[in-house]
Amino acid sequence: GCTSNGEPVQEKTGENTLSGKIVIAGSTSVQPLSEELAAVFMEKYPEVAVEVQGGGSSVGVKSAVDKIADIGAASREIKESEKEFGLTEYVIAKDGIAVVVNPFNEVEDLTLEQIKKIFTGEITNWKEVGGKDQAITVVSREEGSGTRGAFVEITKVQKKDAEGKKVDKTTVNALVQPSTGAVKQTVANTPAAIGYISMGAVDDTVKPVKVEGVEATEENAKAGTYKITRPFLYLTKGDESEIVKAYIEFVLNEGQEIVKEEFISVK
Amino acid sequence: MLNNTKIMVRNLNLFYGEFQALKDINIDIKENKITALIGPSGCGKSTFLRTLNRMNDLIDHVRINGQILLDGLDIYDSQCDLITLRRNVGMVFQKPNPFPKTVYENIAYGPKIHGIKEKSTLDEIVEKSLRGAALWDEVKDRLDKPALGLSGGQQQRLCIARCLAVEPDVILMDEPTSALDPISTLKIENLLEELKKDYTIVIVTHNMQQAGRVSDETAFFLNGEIIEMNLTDSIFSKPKDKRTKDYITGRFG
Amino acid sequence: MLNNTKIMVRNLNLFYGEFQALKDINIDIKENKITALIGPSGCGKSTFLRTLNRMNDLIDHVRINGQILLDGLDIYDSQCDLITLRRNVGMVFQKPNPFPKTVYENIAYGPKIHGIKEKSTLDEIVEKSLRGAALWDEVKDRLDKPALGLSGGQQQRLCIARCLAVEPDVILMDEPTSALDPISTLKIENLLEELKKDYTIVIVTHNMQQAGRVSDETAFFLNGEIIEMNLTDSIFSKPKDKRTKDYITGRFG
Amino acid sequence: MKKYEKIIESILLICAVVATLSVFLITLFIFKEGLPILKEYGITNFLFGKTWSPTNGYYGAFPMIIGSISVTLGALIIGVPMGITCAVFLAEIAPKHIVKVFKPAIELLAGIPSVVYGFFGLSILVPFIRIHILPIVQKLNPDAYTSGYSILAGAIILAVMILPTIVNVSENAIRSVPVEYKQGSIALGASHFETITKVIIPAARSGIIASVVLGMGRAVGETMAVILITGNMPKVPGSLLDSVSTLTGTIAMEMGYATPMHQKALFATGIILFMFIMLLNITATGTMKRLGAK
Amino acid sequence: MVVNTKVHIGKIAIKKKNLNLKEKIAYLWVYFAVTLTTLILLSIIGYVLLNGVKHINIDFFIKEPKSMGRSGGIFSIIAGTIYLSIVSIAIATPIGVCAAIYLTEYAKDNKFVKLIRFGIEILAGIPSIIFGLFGFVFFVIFLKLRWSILSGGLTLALMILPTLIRATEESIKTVPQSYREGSLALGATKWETIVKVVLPSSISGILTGLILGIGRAIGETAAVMLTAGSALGLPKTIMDPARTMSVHLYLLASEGISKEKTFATASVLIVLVLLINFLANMIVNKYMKSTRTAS
Ligand SMILES: Nc1ncnc2c1ncn2[C@@H]1O[C@H](COP(=O)(O)OP(=O)(O)OP(=O)(O)O)[C@@H](O)[C@H]1O
Ligand SMILES: Nc1ncnc2c1ncn2[C@@H]1O[C@H](COP(=O)(O)OP(=O)(O)OP(=O)(O)O)[C@@H](O)[C@H]1O
Ligand SMILES: [Mg+2]
Ligand SMILES: [Mg+2]
Ligand SMILES: O=P([O-])([O-])[O-]
Repeated sequence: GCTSNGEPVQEKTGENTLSGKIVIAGSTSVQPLSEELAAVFMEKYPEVAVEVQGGGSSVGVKSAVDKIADIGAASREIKESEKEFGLTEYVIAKDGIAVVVNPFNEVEDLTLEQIKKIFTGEITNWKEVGGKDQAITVVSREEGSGTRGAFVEITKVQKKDAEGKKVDKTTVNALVQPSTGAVKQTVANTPAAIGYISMGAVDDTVKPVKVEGVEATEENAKAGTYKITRPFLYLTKGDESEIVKAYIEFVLNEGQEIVKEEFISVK
Repeated sequence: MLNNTKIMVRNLNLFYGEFQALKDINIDIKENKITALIGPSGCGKSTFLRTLNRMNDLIDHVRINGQILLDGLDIYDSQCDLITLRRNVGMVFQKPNPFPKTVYENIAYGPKIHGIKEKSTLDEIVEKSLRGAALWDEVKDRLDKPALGLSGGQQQRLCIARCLAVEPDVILMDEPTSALDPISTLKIENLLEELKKDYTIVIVTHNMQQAGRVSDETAFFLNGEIIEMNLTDSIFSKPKDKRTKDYITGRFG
Repeated sequence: MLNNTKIMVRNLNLFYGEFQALKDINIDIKENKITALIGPSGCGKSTFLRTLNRMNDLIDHVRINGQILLDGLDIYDSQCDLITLRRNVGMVFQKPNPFPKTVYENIAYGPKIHGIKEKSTLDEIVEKSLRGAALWDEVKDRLDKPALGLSGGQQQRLCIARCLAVEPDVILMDEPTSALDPISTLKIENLLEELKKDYTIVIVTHNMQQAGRVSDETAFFLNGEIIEMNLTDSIFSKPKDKRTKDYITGRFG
Repeated sequence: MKKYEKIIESILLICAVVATLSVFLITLFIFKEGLPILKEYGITNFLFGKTWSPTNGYYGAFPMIIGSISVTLGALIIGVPMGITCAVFLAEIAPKHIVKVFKPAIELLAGIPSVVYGFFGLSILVPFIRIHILPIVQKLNPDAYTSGYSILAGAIILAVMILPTIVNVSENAIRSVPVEYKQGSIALGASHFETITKVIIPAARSGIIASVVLGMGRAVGETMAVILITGNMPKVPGSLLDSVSTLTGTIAMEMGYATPMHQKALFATGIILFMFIMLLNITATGTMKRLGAK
Repeated sequence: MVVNTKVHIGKIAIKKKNLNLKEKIAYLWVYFAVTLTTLILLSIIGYVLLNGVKHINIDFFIKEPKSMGRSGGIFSIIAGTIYLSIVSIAIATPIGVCAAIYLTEYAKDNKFVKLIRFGIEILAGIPSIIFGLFGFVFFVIFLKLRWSILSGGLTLALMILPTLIRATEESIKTVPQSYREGSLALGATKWETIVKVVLPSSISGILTGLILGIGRAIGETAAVMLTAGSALGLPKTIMDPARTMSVHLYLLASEGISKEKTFATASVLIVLVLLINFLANMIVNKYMKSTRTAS
């Protein structure tokens, strides 16, 4: 759910008077968006430096909690276990997760069930889903990735076991790559590969497949017909400094124009 | 005993780069005799000795011309097989240089290299060689101990035994007793006496008395030349060249 | 010229670990004289010399007892300042050891250490010291060249100059000419003659003739003991102890 | 004595102590953070558990231990014979002018940052294995399959990385063999080759072993290059063409993802790595001393 | 005395023997291995440089990276690399040199000193990821230095300490004892002797150690990423995060952001290492010469 409870900063601090540094760390899916937002923001306030770095969603949570970054970025919702840290969440965008294959792969369309079976290792050959007779190279994200968390939940790769504990059933035969970019590159370079990445990161080096017949586009995601979506979050803890407030305020308002270009805006 | 010439050296010149270390050497080395090379330090004794088994080949920038005939065959001929040559012309170095292996392995090294594999044959050779070098009794109980644990004199005899084990015809010795105490020296001198029955021996020595005691013939080197060569008795009692006399009587060097 | 005692050594014993290198040494070193220490190798000459400016403190496991009084003050007293002591008792080593700096810097090193900063004063000291060591004329045009480029004899005199630059009272010299050619040696011996006007000098030498030529008094060491000490003339002409005589006449050592 | 001498000595001492203290601090930290999970989860479960799935609460480090060992072993199998051969070539066979060119080249190889090797492996080796090696293997075993991210790729790249260490240290060891040994052997009629294999290499063996151990340390410790090319699959591999994840790679990739338990598990992985390196170092110095004493 | 009885000797057949098969194979292997090594070296460097150099121009050096490095140059990354190297060297040098001086000039051979040496030896063997782990938890989080040049610098300083200490120790040990005696005999204190005579004579060894340290700092990836972060911005203060060239290369390569920039960055990195090697060799050579004239 959307829990944007941060108090909108009303009075605009005078233009160009802002100065200082903001460090944003976390999700590698949010990273490209943050970079762009930061670039525009810094143009507006030349005295401000916004430093963006990756790591993964859990790094985002952790760095916000430990206050080693001013803003943590996550590409999934906050887990129950993370709620206790008392983080302030801002949903800055929504993003679909595209299931991507190598451009040479002739498979166009997969059902959620097929995707689940591929990623849990029940289907291991492309011919079982209408492709060539070729073993599937599953590419997954590392433990703790927001994209992975959202993906396994939506595709039911993650199940509840007997005790009601959620268990990630991703096949152990998956290559693991530590960022959205790395998954994309691996899929782009490996003919039989399948992986999942932020929709905003999709380019022509990889081919997104239709899920349940629905193309992986922002419109479809926004309309809710494309099923695999998740929020992008900014996380802060405790009192925010002036510039952090200003930045978040910027992202939630003007920034949404930029969000729209590749992702789904929250306005 | 025959008085054959074993090694015949003709017009031998050797250069280290630009420096001429041997100048027109002519000498005959007799079979089953001990030939001593004497002369002041730096006169070329070691250099000459090393030409006889082509150990100088290991040094860069060495240029050699002239002839060395071993049993009538030119050892500097391109057809000459170095391995066979060095097997036939053994060498014992100034500083004892056993390998860091056991006593047994040291002696067996050469025969093994030359293709002998049976343990029993090797055992035989080891014993025979060590007896030949008068070392058997001292080391027979420690054949499997490291050779580096032997005393200096024992190490030197070990090196002689190692040399005997490949059954050479000629043994070259470069100041083999300079690192040894008098008792070890005596043992080795006695040994030489025995060995010359079967081998042709060339020995470099700084020690005039030693040359006098052990050798049959003596060559006196000076500045890369052979000044005089003769029967040892003659050269010590009535040297023909003044420089020889001066050297022998300790006037210089 | 006065015949004062500059250094008085009483009941000095020195141990390297368990080994006693100096045994109950008693000796008076006279002001403005040259005292020579002679004796066979390993007898303790260098060791004794180094006790006089406490250079032995640098060696581990050295134990010293007894007294050494310099101008009546015990240099092994805990109150004694090592720095001042070494400044007052300079040392010239057997092998010339100039620093890898320029000639000028070598000489100026000591004075700078002791707080002299003005360039002009330093210049003066450098010139005076080099003149004192009879080296000025040879190096005055190359003061800014590396000292390591000087010849052995020049280096040795440089070290003497370096020592003079801190204006010590006593100069200790450990075989200062053993690495030098005869001409350099002569220069330094002449220099000693000059220096003794202003300094008290203790010199270790292997060279009997040298001791005879330059020194006023001579002490003969043997196995860590002083066998005999006397005016140089007396000790060379009529040694009292048989061992001194044997040594001086070359019977042993 | 001037007063400040004592103070200076204490400052110097403090500096020396700082260097050592940092070791203890590092050790302390790693053990403090990592030991609890080893206790809680059980050392054997941790060391021999075959499932590494921290979000599910499985902390079996066995696949990574095997992963690290397999790429390291592979690197040694390729790198050691090559390295020792090059060392022998440099010290014994090559003429001077070749040594002058070849040696700096090897040193350069040592200086190149490991990511460059990783990048090379990723863009050349991984596709090469998939496209060219796999078909060959498939002729023998039709079921064989690889994405190219594999032990083989990791081993080859690590082999190149440890090559300079092995060459340099071994070469020094070979060069320091007394020339008397060589002469002794040659004079007995041994060929150069026999002299090298029977006398020189045995005499230099402690140095050669040291070079191997040092190289091994470097291979075990390498992180980023390995992440790029081994596929990071936390599974016990069945063949050389399988992907693996390594101890170092896992730490680097998952370090940020820290539920407290997960983070502790990574520190525990650090402990294993640490012990592994210690063991290596101790064996190395041990063998060197033992062989050196002989 | 028993003497072997050896009858005979005919003529020795000293005819040239051919290498036997085993030796032929062995030499073949040697040349194969050496050629292969050379080829590997050439192919790695050649591959990177051939693909990279053409994308390097002035802009690449002076422009800031844009959109995660996809376009623009690597100015802030070069700056970050230099900044981080300087900071780590600035931290490590005084400690390392002082520790080395203590160990060579002051330390007695007791248990305590053995412990120090043991510690330094261990430090040299610890894999870099452990330093990263430690740096992240200790400097970044515990000391609240966050991802910064300071955190990275401290971590790298620890990593290069052993190299530096060893290089310094080695070169101090080569200073002849006679220099020290000469100085002490003039009434210099120990410290004066060290500063004025010992250190100047061993300066090139220390420099070589430093350069090797810089090389290691530049080449390190994992530990730097965990401690100095990977932000692309131009670092201004020591508390700013920074991205070094190795980290940049890793991220470009792993995320396939831009082949061109990846090759270009890798090329710059290799050339830099070449330069560093060259510099180190130059110093070593100069050093050898100066000791030669000294003896
Ligand atoms: N490898 C070499 N390169 C250049 N010159 C050499 C070499 N070996 C020896 N020489 C020179 O050749 C001359 C003869 O040397 P050689 O070793 O034969 O003398 P030697 O008679 O054995 O002296 P010694 O009795 O001191 O052993 C000497 O002037 C020596 O300096
Ligand atoms: N640092 C040391 N540790 C142990 N023993 C030493 C040390 N220095 C010298 N000695 C021993 O002390 C004895 C005296 O040595 P010293 O150097 O004083 O002799 P010396 O008379 O100067 O001999 P030389 O004329 O050969 O220089 C010798 O037996 C020597 O072996
Ligand atoms: Mg000789
Ligand atoms: Mg002496
Ligand atoms: O990098 P993530 O967005 O998958 O956490």
